[in-house]
Amino acid sequence: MLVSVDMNGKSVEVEVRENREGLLEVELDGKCYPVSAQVLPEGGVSLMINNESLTVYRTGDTLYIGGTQYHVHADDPLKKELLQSSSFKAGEGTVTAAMPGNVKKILADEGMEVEAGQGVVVLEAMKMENELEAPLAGTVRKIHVSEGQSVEAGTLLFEIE
Amino acid sequence: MLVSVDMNGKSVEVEVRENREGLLEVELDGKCYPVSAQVLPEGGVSLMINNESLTVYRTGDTLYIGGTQYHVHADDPLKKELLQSSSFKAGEGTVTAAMPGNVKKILADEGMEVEAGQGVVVLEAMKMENELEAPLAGTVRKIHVSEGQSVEAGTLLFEIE
Amino acid sequence: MFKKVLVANRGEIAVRVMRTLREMRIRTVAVFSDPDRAALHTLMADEAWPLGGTTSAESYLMGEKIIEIARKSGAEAIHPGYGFLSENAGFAELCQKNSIVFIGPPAEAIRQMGDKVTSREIMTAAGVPVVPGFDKPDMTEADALAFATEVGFPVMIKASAGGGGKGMRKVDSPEGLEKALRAARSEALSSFGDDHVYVEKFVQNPRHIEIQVLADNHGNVIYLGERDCSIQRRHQKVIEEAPSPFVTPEMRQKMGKTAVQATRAANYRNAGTVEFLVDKSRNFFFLEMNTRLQVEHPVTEWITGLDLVAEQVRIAEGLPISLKQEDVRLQGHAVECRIYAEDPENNFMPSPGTVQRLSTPAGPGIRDDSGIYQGGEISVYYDPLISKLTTYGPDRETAIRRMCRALSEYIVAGIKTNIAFHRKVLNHPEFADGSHDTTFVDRHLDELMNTPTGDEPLAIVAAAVCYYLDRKPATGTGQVQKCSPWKRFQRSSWM
Amino acid sequence: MFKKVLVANRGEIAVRVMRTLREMRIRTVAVFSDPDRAALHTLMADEAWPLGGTTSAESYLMGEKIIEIARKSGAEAIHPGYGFLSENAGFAELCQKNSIVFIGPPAEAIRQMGDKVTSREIMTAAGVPVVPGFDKPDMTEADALAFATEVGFPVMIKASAGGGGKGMRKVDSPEGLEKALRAARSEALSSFGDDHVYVEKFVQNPRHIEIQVLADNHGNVIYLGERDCSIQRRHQKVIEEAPSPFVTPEMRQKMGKTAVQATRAANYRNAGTVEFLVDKSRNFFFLEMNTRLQVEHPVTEWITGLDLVAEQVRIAEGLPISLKQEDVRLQGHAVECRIYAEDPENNFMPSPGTVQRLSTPAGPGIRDDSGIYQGGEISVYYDPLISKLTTYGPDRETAIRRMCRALSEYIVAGIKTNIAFHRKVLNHPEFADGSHDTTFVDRHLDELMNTPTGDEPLAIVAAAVCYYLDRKPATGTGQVQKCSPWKRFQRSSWM
Repeated sequence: MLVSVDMNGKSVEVEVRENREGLLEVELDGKCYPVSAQVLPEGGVSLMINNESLTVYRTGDTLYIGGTQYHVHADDPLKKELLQSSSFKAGEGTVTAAMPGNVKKILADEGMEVEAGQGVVVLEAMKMENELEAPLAGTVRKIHVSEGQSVEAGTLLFEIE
Repeated sequence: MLVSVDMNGKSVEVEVRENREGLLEVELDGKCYPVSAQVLPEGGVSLMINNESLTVYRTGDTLYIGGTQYHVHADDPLKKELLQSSSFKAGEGTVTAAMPGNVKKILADEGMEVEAGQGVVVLEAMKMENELEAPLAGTVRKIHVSEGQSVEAGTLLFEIE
Repeated sequence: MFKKVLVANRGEIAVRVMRTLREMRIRTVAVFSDPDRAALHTLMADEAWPLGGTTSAESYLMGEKIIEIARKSGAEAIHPGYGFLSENAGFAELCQKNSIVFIGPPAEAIRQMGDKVTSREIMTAAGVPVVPGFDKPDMTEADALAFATEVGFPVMIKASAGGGGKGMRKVDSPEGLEKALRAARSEALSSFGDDHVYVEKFVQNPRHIEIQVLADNHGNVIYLGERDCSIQRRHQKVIEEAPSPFVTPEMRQKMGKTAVQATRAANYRNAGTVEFLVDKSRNFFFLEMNTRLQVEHPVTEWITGLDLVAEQVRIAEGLPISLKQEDVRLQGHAVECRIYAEDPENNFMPSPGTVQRLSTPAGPGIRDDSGIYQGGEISVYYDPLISKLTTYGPDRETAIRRMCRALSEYIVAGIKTNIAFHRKVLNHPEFADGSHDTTFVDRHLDELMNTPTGDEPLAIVAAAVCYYLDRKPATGTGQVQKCSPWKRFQRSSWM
Repeated sequence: MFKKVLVANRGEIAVRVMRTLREMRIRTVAVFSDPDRAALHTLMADEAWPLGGTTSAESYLMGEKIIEIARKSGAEAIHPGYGFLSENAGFAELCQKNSIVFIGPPAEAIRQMGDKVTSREIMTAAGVPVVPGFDKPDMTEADALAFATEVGFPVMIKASAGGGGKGMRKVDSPEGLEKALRAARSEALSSFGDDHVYVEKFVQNPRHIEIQVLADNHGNVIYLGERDCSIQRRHQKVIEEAPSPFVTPEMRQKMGKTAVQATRAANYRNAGTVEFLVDKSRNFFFLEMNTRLQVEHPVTEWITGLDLVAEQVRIAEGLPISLKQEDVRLQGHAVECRIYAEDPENNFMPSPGTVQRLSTPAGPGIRDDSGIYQGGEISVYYDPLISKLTTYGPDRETAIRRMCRALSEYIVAGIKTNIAFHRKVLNHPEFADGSHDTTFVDRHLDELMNTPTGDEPLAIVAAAVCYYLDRKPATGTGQVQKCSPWKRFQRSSWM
């Protein structure tokens, strides 16, 4: 599984695999860490990276390691890319598909008022459902796709104004 | 609400009422305690009895008060009475109804093997359902009632041998 | 001997006072505001009486109401903790009028020491060194300028009724004087209802060193060594220690004797603290007298072996202090870190909320005086101090290393805290060699904020693994075990 | 200075040792069995290496495997804690063979002190008083009878290789001698593989008092006062204190000097304890020497201000003890309660399970050395000791009152503990006046079990209210508020 991790404003991609023995392999910056993980009570995880023992507690996006808080947001890189490329490519209110996929669901009607961040179209790509959100608050001017439709990368999906 | 509380082998009845101000009134041994109760996280309850502050933690039938454990079982006195009088009245394996009610459900068939404590008949009385259990392990010799049937106090319900 | 004592406070200090009262087999009475129905001090007390109200003014500052509760509950005495009514002379008088013992100094001593100008006068008369200053009821700009020219700039303008940095202005040159005077007066008026200000010489890069004193009704006054509180942020103490790495044995004795002089001059009783500013040449100047228990009193308790709250209660009961000056033995070294619910990365903004997880340090030489518990709420209405963590060791280095270890075990999740900030201060070479002064935090703020811990890559790996574990399908592999404790808890009949 | 040390233990003692190592900036290596993957010592260590196995024999007793992990991890030394391999001379030798420092005494000292007959001989030769006894390789019943008649009945028959009460029989009269000899021999053979037994005079109602010693490689041997461990149940210590209320200053010095003599006679290094039985006339007799850190070492740390684990590490590194005998200052009083996961009302049966809720005491003069955490498991495979709670005060009464206060704050839910049992012992007049001996628990067991606390009616009210709250329909009344924290936690993305 590819995971995108944001920390201190920087974003890195981390690959997490599980090998046959059930041990995790975590790849970061070209280095591979073998990790044995044990979920603990009350939001804890014990990680052993090689034999280093690392005990982590988490609430939301905050990790607690040895008395220090780290603000770390982990997410699906695909979803992030879709969202970012979608909302940044065309005009502020125009959302396009970042990669080929299938329109799973339409969550808003044309003419509807939406909040910024409100889901408008659900796109299925690489077996993952990604909710594409309104990049700004406004009215749904036009939805260019319909449920079940296949789309190519770059297809115009909807416009908010 | 009438609550039957068992402690150290003795059983007492406690009446818990909520007055109009939302304050509880607890009657025990003829004395009435006004109680303000506040549910705390992780199984705790803070009680103020008059102005005495009592902080209690509970897991199952164990209460923790000031570093001491108390084993206290609270239950519906009606259910208890039904159970006790049922199993003690007639022969060891004979269960009768302690008060008038309605047979809600039959949980075992005649000829079936049951464990001690296994539910056999569910009796509804005073708007409460009470599961009447087999007083000993054995075979269900006879069930004298059927579902939906109204019964008087003393009615023979079933026999285990 | 008191049978029942009311604690007119909340949070960690109410809890700390109640612990000693319980050890003395004295029944404890808590008072609580509406948001504090489930606060630790309410839960811990033998009795808890509702004050009503939400803000401090509506609850813990309601002197009359607290007196009424003391009478109703049959409490013979009131311990005010620190803050709230602890330095309110009117409240101390009200206690007396109602024949309730105020566990603290006489009202008159509170009043006199609470006024900066009066206390300066009393100390000067008693031969206690004060920062050179100038005060006149109708001080003009010309008066102030003449004084400033004499002692040299910079000077400080301070409100007579002041505290907490309000009505205070530093003036670096004659040009700024007029504007600073005006601003200080207006701030003093709006903060304290009194625009009286005075001028003082500004002590450059001072250390803040204070002497703990005890005085009883039998004429005994003793000092219990010093505390060094030079790690401050905006006049707010952050880390304290005892003894001070800056104080020599001769200086300790001299400061101690001066503090005893000051205490006698103030006609003081009970526990108090005489605060001094100390310049680089080890000259010390009276700053103010705090007429109550200090937040940082545990470091003195560590090195003396005494329980200062127990001493306060005994003195209030009319008993003599439990030891003589010659029996005071200072042994080892203690450090205190004040744990605040605040966000150092966001200008130290208070951070209220739910304590979702709490894991407190333990083991040798650790003491945690906390007012919170796991699952509890940190209210937006009161002080963000959630705990005083103190450590002890035979020497300063051991105490500091122990504190670093303790902080590494401390987890308070759900809110922001200054735990990591403390570790950075403790690991700073200037703190390690003890050469720091009260400007330390300001001078090193950037460095203290932005130093990576080195564990950042581990945090990234951990975040990725947590994300993976959240989403991976449940398979029965050996190394990755998911055992949800919530399921277990939910199965119990309780929830 | 060591850079990395392996701790060959688990539970509270592994955690306690690691805390000191961390303060010394030494990297910690844990070893863990399969059930201990999420144990506190595994989580706290810098490195954790799997031992595999479940029972002690399959895991923490696997000396060869532990040495292998020490080599692989690069640990320069091994701290054995207490129990497990700590008094295993073979393991100490194995460490030496592999050039790993064993943080403890030389193998030879362990071996000699581990054999009761050999240690008696060494002590007798060194002029250390021992309980009058008789030992001969082929001791007959007639030999034993002759000895018993000489010193007077009752006598004790003890296994030479013994420990933990195994192979031990008290004989009250000549009639019981033959049978007891036979039973002791057979038990000794099956327990230790050695049927060698000897006879000792039985000391009536003794106190158990022990002396802590330190010995380094530079010829320094010092004693750190005594500990009184007379509150025992079946030869298992339950409550310990320092100093002993029974020991006079002269006796302390005499016992201390005798312990130093014993330590020198055993060619001992590192921390050790010389145990004595003390009769009513204050005669003391060597019982045995424990060649390791004791469970009850924190009470000595409280009254001396020393960190005994740090001293152990320094001595193992070849450094001298950090202080001289004349610098040892005993100040105040400390008490330890061993918190066991056991059910006093069911014959003290161990009580494993999940710690559903944990609230540990805090505040002044409290130290909790625990090996558990909330949500964690207490395994059925290992010792039920979950924590050592110690308190300190200027005098015995304060330390005891503080302990009562601490116990009243201690909640371990989900398993049974002896917390309430401790409070009953502490409140017993015989313990309060310090006149108790090792027969205290047996003599008062009924009383200690069946005393009501007085809070029973409150418990009944509380149970009824809890039952009511569980079942009452959710209405929006003011006084009864239900706020489930579980809901809050479950909303977080984590679960």
